Amino acid sequence: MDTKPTLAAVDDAAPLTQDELRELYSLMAAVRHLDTSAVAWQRQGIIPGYAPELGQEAAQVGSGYAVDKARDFVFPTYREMGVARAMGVDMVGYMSTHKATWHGGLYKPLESRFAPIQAVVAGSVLHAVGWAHGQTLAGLPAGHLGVALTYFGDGASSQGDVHEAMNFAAVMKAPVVFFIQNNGWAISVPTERQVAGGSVATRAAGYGIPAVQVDGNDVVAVFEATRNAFAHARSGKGPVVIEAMTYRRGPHSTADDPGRYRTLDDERIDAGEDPLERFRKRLLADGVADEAFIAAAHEAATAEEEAIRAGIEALGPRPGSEMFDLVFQETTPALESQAAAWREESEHV
Amino acid sequence: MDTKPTLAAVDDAAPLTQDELRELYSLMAAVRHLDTSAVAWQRQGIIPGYAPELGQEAAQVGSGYAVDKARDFVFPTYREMGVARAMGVDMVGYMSTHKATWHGGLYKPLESRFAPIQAVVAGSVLHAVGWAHGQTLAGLPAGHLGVALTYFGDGASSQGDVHEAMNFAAVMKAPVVFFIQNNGWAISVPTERQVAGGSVATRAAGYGIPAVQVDGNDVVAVFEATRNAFAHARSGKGPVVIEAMTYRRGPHSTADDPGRYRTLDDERIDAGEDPLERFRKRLLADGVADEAFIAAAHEAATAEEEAIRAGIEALGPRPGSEMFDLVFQETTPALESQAAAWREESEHV
Amino acid sequence: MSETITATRETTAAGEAPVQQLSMQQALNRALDEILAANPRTVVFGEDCGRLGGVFRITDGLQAKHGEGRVFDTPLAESGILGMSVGLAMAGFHPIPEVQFDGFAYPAINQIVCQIARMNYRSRGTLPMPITLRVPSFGGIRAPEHHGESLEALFAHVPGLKVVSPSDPHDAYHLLTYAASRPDPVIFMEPKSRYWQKGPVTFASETPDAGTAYAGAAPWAGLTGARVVREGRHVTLVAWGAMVARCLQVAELAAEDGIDVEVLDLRWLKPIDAPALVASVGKTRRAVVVHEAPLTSGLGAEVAQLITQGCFDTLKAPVERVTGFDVPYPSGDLEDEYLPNIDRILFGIQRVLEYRRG
Amino acid sequence: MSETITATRETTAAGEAPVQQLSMQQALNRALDEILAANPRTVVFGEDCGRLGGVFRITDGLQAKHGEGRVFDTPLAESGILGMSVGLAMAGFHPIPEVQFDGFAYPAINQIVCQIARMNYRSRGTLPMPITLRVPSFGGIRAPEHHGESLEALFAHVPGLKVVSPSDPHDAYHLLTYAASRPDPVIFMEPKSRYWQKGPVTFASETPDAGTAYAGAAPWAGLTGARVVREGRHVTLVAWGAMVARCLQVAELAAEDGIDVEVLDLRWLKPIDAPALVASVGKTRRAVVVHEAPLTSGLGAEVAQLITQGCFDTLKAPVERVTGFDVPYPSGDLEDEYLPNIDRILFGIQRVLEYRRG
Ligand SMILES: Cc1ncc(C[n+]2csc(CCOP(=O)(O)OP(=O)(O)O)c2C)c(N)n1
Ligand SMILES: Cc1ncc(C[n+]2csc(CCOP(=O)(O)OP(=O)(O)O)c2C)c(N)n1
Ligand SMILES: [Mg+2]
Ligand SMILES: [Mg+2]
Repeated sequence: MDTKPTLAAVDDAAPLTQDELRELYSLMAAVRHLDTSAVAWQRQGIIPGYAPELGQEAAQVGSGYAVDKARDFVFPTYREMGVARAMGVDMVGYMSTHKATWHGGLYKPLESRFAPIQAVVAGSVLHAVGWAHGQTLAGLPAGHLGVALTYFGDGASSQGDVHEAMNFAAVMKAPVVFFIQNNGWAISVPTERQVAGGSVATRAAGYGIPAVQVDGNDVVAVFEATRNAFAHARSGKGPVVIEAMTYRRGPHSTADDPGRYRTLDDERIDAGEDPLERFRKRLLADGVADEAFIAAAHEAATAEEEAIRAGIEALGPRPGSEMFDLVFQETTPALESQAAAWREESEHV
Repeated sequence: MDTKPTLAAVDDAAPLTQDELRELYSLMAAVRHLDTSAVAWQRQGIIPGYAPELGQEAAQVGSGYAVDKARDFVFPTYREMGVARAMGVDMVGYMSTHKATWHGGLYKPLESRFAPIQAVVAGSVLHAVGWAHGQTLAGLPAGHLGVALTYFGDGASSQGDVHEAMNFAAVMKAPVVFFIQNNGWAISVPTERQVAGGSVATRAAGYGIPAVQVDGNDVVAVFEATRNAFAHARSGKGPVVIEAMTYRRGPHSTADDPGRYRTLDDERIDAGEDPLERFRKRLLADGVADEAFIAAAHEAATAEEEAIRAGIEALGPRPGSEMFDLVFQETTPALESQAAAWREESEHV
Repeated sequence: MSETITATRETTAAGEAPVQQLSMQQALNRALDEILAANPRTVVFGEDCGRLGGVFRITDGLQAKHGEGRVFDTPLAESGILGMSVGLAMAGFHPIPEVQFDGFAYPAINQIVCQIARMNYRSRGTLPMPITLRVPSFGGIRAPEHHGESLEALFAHVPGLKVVSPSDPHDAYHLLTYAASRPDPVIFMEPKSRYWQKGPVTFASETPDAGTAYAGAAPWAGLTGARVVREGRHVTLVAWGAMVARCLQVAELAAEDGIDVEVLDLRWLKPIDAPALVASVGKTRRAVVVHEAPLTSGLGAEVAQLITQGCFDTLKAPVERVTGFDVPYPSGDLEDEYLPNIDRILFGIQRVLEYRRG
Repeated sequence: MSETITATRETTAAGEAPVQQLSMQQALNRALDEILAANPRTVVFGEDCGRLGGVFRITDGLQAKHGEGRVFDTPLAESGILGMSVGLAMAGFHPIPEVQFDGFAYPAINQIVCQIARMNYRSRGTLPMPITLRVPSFGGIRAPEHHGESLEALFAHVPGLKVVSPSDPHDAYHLLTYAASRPDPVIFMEPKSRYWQKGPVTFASETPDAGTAYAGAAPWAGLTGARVVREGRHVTLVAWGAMVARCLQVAELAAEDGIDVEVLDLRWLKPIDAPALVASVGKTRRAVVVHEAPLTSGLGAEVAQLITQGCFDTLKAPVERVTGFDVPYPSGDLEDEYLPNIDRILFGIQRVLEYRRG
């Protein structure tokens, strides 16, 4: 009853190459630029709202980088822009959600291996379990299973669905990686008033699920933890819980005012070192990158951000007819007649 | 992260007196007779259905006996007849539910300190947390807090509400005792396909909640575990989880056919010794009771069962007007007019 | 859109296709068996669905026959069952989950409303949700609390869901087969009080192709609409689920008094077959809607409004509703007081027949 | 039962009692402040309700003033919040929980429907549930998915619940105060798009006694019924929440064309003030119901049927419904296409005015 479940040995524990390390930096830089710009876009009226992931770049890029897009599938919340970018999701399609163009985003989830953006806290954690159990049912041999990677926050961990998901996954030995970004806050509620026991990872043992708590601001550590978890799940040994300890350096969303519940001093102390800056120093210290590379990475990130902004600005509203056409695969007479009435009455407008 | 939360020392650890031990036996005998008779009543058409608690007498009587009716409150499921009896709930009122007289029972929950019978699996676990937090809010000094005792099964432990309840209770340090009767089955599903990790008690550590797993067929052990848990919660130290390991010796309900999912051999092996018989032997061996006492206890139990059956047989249906009158504290014109229509149309019948 | 099959169903079809007397439980069990055999992407699961075969035995024997991968027990958590269904559908499966009883669909409402009903829309049609959720529904069996609920008004209000309820074994077999072959989520409400009643089920001579089903090849014809189960001239009773049988009883009694009652089994509670309602009431000029659910904001209001909208000029009386009351579903002893009974339905008919403009 | 207060509300009441211009957010905040001060058994809680004062600032400053025991943050779990409310009510408290947004009430539906709505009944009146559940509701603010839902039809169908929605600051203040003083559960649906609009709030000269409220002492008079917000002769618009303001705009425009529109704010969505509906439409002989929720099985069907039932002889046209469509609430860009807009309401009016029996 007290033996802690442990992760299986990792098949492929090769260290990241220098190219890969530099790529991780470039991804983090791209995410940082897009993220901070998106906040500016909101202030400029380009988009109505945005949920920044400032400070979570290492957790998001490091985990997203471990995904095998040929067979895995990712279930994000509303804050996984960095994961999307690391996986190569079309970022205009991704950001279109925040322009209020389409709930869930305009990118293609099946091709991207990245499920539609999920606004219900803990809403998609169970989907990951179902998808993962589907991999088992499909009869792929152990070692070749597709793995579901589901993201959620410290706040989300309070939802009943997360418990049901962990229990289902463990009972069914489903190949799922539960990836918690413990960023210290759920809007205004700090982790200590949210997560009894202090850690989501600790809960995993109760289900017999191996868990790791990882420094979420260390992109390499996050990558390695995620890669190990994937190897475990892929080999048919069941789910893994990863809790990446990080910090939400920005507001909950552009509508939030963190000054009401934490001071700038708190933020400085609790946030720790900026994960991007930290990785930069490390790459320079290890001789993996030089200042020129860093400068080029930021220049590329700026260019990328500008292209995405242009895409977003150019994005018109979707035709209203999609409201009706996309409800079902097979529409109904009742819905068709509502669509007809809508067409008729909006022509007069 | 790995230190197991522990129970506070118990204030009042006096062993049970011989009188008390004999009372426990009498209670268990009464419960056994009523329970097995209720199954017979169903076969005889006296009641439409019943969920027997055969084999769970020790878990139920031992825990119910620890309740302080002056200040505690109990939140049962549909299977806590033994707890009700141990607490002195009016048993005709209790059994009336199974006669289909009134959902929740005809006894008085506030006076009985026993909430209405709950048919939703895990439905009332959160109620216990709210009620317990109310004790804290009422400002009673530690050591004098009323404690909520909530019962649920191994199956119920899979519900999201149980997780939310444990987390809320731990965050709020609410005086709740979560009492799980792990009877091996949720209808046809055995614990090993239900409870990942194998034990509900193990999960408590993840919330920083102290937990004990107790031999649920040993009435004294159950009583002591419950008394200790009450002392902990009452002193303001927060919730406790007790998992009483027992066995559902009968069918899930009178509508169930266990032969479809377990063999009689399985039952014999898994059930272990009958808790009533086991306690009888112990009392005799310890010289606490003699055969005469045992015989008298069973005679009294038979008489009691007969009186309850007479009460149940005499119980007429409730007047239909109660359907309308008990919906609200303050009825509404719309409902009054429905009641009027009902009266008019049912007079013609 | 609607199909006219009167009480003589057996004789109508007997010439063309095999007919068997089955209970609704048997018809549903057989449909699931055939669905599992025909479509390797289907999976059947829920609480006690596997080994036990379901508390109502609807999935009896299916695990033994199709294996533990295709038919399985889940832990006891309805949100888990439905949330898992979403993920299975995203992985290309066709889940046929069960919620053990109507009242235990509530813990899953979040997953049903926010996820199952919206994933196709949210994903712009790229992640369809071919999920058929079976819910043993409605009352009448003297069961414990929360075992006699009618959730059709809730489900019918949710964009993205389709909702159907069969009233006899034939429809149970065909509607389930049909629902499970479609690419959209369907809430399949089984009238549990009718599980053990036998009736003729006409089978297709050959297995129909899923693609042609919507187009209307017999015996799939008319599966998407309401069904006139008894023709009549004076008043239309509209009902679904277990209330259809009760309305047929009422019609027999009314006939003794010379009142010729038409009974329309709505079958699809979303989308509602408005043309069938208008066709029937356009003829009878009077309508009574009967359902078990509470009156206020029940589906009867929608049905009544669709009738009024379509037959305003010809209606002789406002549509009557004979329904459960706005009270929690009561315990067995009061069940008959709560449910629309023959007398209350007859009173409803009387009111529309005797209505005179003031 | 219904109260006739036209747009001249300020002047009517100005002579007797103090009037202040407040936004609905301010009015609600003030009501909660006074409720907490007056009744030591009340507790206010939910996600971000304490320190932050709620994402809409409805509970702003209340924790600082009334303490962390009376006003507190919960973990992020709606079923937990509502389940906890049941237990607090059983312990004698008067919980005023908040669900952060309409769409996040779904995870709590099980506790709301099976527990809050039934505990009084189940316990035979011995465990009342004086719970006022505040739900920021409806759309119109270009918010993310699940932040623009209209759940009134679902709530109104549940026996044991009362449901109310204010349309202006005055009603917001008084209806919340009223709801929180009652012994039964009330779902309090706040039209979030109206939080920041100011309007006159007339306060009582002295704090009314809770017991007299139901009996009707001013300014509590008429709180239990609908309210005519604009009198008219040609057609009645029935609405609630944010749609009331839109209907008033429509009425202004229609007046330019000589059409005299009456606007009825339903306020109570359960129980519905049927006499007020019948009184208004009995006069105008035409009605259009307007709501944001999807059409099918929406509360508009119930309202329409109550009107038809009560005014069958005098109605000149079938009741029209101008509502959201049977589609998931769309993203901001399409919100104006989804919500009933001025034109669509005017078309609805035109249809009932131009209706001729065929
Ligand atoms: C079911 C549900 N309840 C409430 C909300 C409102 N809400 C959105 S985000 C949030 C906080 C989430 O915190 P956490 O899970 O820690 O994720 P983070 O925002 O920190 O990334 C809340 C309460 C929601 N979206 N869904
Ligand atoms: C929410 C909910 N889902 C399903 C059911 C149907 N049901 C009643 S009892 C039961 C099994 C419960 O098992 P457990 O919690 O172990 O308690 P036990 O019956 O063994 O005492 C089920 C599935 C229910 N009552 N409530
Ligand atoms: Mg967080
Ligand atoms: Mg059990």
